[in-house]
Amino acid sequence: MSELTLERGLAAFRAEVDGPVAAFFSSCVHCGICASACPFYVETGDPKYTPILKLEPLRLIWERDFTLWGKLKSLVGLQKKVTDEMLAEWEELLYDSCSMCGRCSMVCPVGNDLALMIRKSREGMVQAGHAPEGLIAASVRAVQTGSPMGLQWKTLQVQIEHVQTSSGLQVPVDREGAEYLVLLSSMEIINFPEYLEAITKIFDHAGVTWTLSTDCYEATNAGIQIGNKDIAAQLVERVVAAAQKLKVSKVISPECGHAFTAIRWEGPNLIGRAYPFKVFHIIEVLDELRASGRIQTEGMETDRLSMHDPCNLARKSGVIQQQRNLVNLVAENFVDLNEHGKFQWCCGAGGGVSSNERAEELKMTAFKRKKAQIEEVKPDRMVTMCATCRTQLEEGLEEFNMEIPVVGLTEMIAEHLVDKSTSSPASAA
Amino acid sequence: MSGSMEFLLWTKGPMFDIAIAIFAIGLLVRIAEIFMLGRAKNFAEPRAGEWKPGLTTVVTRSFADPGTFKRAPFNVVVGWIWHVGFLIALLLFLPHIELIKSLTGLSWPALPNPLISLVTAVTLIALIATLVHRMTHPVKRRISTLEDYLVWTVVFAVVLTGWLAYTRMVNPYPLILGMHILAAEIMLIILPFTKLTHIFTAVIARWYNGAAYGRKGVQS
Amino acid sequence: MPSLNHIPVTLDTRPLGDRTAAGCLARRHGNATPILYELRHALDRLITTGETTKIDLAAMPFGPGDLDHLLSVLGTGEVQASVDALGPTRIQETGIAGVWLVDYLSSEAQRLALHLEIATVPEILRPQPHDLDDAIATLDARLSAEASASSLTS
Amino acid sequence: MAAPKTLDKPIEKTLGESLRERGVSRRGFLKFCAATASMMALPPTLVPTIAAALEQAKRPSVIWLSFQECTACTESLTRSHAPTVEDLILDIISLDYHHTLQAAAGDAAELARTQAMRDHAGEYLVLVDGSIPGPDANPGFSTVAGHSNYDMLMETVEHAAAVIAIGTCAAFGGLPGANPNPTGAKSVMELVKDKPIVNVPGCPPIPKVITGVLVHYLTFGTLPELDAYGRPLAFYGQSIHDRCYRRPFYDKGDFAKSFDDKGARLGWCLYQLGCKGPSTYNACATMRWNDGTSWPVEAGHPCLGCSEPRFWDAGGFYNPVSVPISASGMNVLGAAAAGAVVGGAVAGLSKVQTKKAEAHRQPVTVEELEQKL
Repeated sequence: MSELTLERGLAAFRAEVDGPVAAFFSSCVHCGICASACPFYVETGDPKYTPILKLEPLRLIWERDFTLWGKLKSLVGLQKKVTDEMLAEWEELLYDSCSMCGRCSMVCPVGNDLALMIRKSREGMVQAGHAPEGLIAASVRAVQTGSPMGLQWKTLQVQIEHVQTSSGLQVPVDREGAEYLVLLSSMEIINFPEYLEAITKIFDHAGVTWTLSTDCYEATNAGIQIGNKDIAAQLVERVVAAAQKLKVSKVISPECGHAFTAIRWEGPNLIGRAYPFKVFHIIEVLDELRASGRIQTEGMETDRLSMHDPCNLARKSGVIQQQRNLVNLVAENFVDLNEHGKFQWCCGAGGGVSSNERAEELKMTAFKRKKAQIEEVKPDRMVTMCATCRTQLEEGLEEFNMEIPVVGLTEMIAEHLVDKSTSSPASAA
Repeated sequence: MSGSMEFLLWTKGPMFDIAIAIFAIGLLVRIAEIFMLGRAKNFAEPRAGEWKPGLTTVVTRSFADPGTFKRAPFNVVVGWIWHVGFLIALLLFLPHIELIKSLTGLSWPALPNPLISLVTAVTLIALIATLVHRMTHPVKRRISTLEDYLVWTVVFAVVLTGWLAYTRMVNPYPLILGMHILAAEIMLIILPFTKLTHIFTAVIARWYNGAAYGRKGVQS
Repeated sequence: MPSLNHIPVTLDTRPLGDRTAAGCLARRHGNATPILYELRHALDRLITTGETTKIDLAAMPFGPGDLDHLLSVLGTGEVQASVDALGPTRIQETGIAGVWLVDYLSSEAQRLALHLEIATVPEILRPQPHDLDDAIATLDARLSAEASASSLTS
Repeated sequence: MAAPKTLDKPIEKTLGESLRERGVSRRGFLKFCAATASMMALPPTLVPTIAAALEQAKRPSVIWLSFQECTACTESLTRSHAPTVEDLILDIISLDYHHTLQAAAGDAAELARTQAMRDHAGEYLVLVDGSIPGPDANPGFSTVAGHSNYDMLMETVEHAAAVIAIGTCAAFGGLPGANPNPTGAKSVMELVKDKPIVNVPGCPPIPKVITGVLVHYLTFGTLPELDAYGRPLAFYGQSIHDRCYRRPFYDKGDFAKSFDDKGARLGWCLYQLGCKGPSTYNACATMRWNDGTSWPVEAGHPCLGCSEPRFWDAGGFYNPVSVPISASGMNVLGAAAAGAVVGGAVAGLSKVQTKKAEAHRQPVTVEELEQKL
């Protein structure tokens, strides 16, 4: 039976080297500015968490195999090799201390896209057998059960029934020819069932046709987090198959950061072809409905609200203004964090860090950066639109005894919809 | 017979040809390596084009965002000072313009020499500051390699010998001028094989970065 | 080597009278000023310690007009003298007392050296010590010649 | 300075005596010393020292050898406009052999040379102008009275007190030694290794510099202090650029761009027109030419750098000092073209390697992942 080895790892690293990688490594001047953009370095002060240092294995492979200079150095035995020991050491740097938030990619003076190279490095790490257990387990479960948390349709079925009861609305399932296929994340199904109820209400309100799919209800992609194309592609193919089966023209990614980038940006490249449908984040859809006047709201939140931009949504996908349009629709006292949008700070849980039990402590340390940002603005509540971010914010704020509730933007919009039917109750508990 | 004038003529003659050849070949190999690797076709539906955001990033990445400026002011300010100082001395000092003109036929007006001298002196101080920073800041100390110190030494030697030659503080002049030219030639020779390549590849790197993010709707 | 065409020469076809000779437009190059400061220090030394100074103007990197400028600033004083030894030497007191212009010329009126001398009296005007030694002997000889001549005639 | 060499031929008078014999007064002698100090580029404060030394100085015997030369050096020395102090010096030295100047010809001339060598063995000065085809060159390339230059030089310097190489050819090989140097021309210092040598380069040297070196020897009985190229520091210690009256324009950035532009007429710096002043060490800027009348830069022409080694091979006269000798746009283009070819080839290899790497990359299966749990 085949197994994951250093050789396979090195081959996988090599397969990831492309023009941008070569340009990036050629350009690095070791200025160290990336460290100042990384919450893991800023909050620990440990220089080993400097982003560019995390890329040393990939850099060595690029230099050794893709540069004339490296080949000459190899001839005289001066070129350092990547060893199993090295990769074992780098496992913590590439997984536990990096949420792939991409903030370093925004500040590097020579323009290096470090987050992209972390993503590429993880391909090699998986094949060399140096991925964290938590992520391996999630990947296995995702492929075997359809969900990284191992949850099954029957769990979702219970939630659907609950939503239908409380809202009095029908949750469409496997409805062929609907406009939108809605995907969810495990986190939403288990921790934030109010999300499903919120979109049910909003779509009903706006007259949007949509459906869930029993074949594929999860948009999360453990393959992206662990950094393996093969697993990731299998998971993307399920979405594509479900969308095609139901003949939808649009697919909505849930309020989950990596799920969105996985299906929106990486997906077509993982399967090697363009989709026959368009992919949207729920926030994009809601803002479009708002812009076209299909969402009518009433009442305003009056407390001081601030917002956490999920990295995958804002910095890595360009959805920045939409959530502000939406929050301003229903809140009159909204204030942005000082560094937001493409320069926002990561909550510390992304990029698979939250699925990696070993990284628990680092994850909380990195959160201190977010905490400091929140303390500057002193909001009464935080709004966000990513289940992982939301969980991390809630846990972190609790850990540091800050009494600031965290709410999902979609639910907040749903709460303010103009009541069209007198029969429906206000909201679920 | 080998004295300072013979040394100068060697640096202006055969050594210059060698340096230019190694530089040109090395750099083109380097750039060809990058472009031949290329990028895989991207099937994801773009939000925006690549060229404009790519070119914008090439320019805007020269300026730090306010947060970075606040958190790494030394890097930003001193880095700027010495880069700008180096470029002014390189491109606006009359003897350098004459050199460029002899190679390319292109020329432009020069700055007065004493101004160049002042700028060079400031550049030298800034370079020393970067070295101290590299040896003391925990991140920079950790990520620095032998190459970083080698490149610093060569760059510093180029600026220092140039300044000493201009101020004529070393006698005989052909010796210090020859040392300056040799230092510049060493810089040219190592350029394609060290991080000095960033002079040329940073433009490419910034473009790739700006294009990748711009495609997704973010001006990086 | 560049070809002849690369030498930046162009043909000036204007009539001779319209041309300006090189250097004619630039009368001064500012190289006289440091000498004037040097003179000031030398005068100071002369007054306080009696030390004399000589400045060799031939060794100065003067451009066209610099020497004229220097001399015009110094001006002309009251004393003129000439020494006839190995050709003429012309001494001119400048308008600054104690600053002398000493022009050493050959018998063909070719300049051998041009000095500024900061002294109460330029050295060459003073009798030389050996000449003074010889002076008494010469005078004695002439006195005795005078005496013998008068004794002969008496 | 080395200890003065005593010149002990009893028949010789001291310089002071011979001047007084000519009716030169003590004021005249003082004047002579002032002119001498000026000529040696020594400060006037040294006049008393010079006077004291000259009182005691004696006539040295001089043998002047001319090899592969153009006689400009001799012309420079002898064509000074009027009898000046240089002539006095020439009167005082005993120029026993100079085949251009001496009246004797043929065997008599050669006899004068061997006679002087015998009479003044160990004391005479040898002045050389012109370069010498080296010992490996065809001796017939340049001969005097049937002797190859090389043989004559080596024979004459054998008992010399010192050798003074006059002009760039003798000092550094000069024009005959320029690429491709068909006669295998060498400088004096490349051939003579066991004698003190003073180089007085220039094409030609300033006449006062030639006599200045002789006067120094005459006055102090020693050779002047020299730089790394054997040139007297008194004359070659500072560069043309450092003593140039146009230097302030260089500092201000005012440059003539052609020979007839405003800058040229205003007497601006000639750097861009190829002035080699910055790297040339000579006394032109202060001693000037034609009895102090002017010098090339004052006349509006850049310094050619004629007193420096290999000045004929140092690139175009009208190329600035900073311009490389041989590189041109074509060289750079050539290198770039080669770079493109090599670069393409190497990068092509890399591309092949990437394809190979992709082929080698095995897909990961869940089973493989499970093994790691």
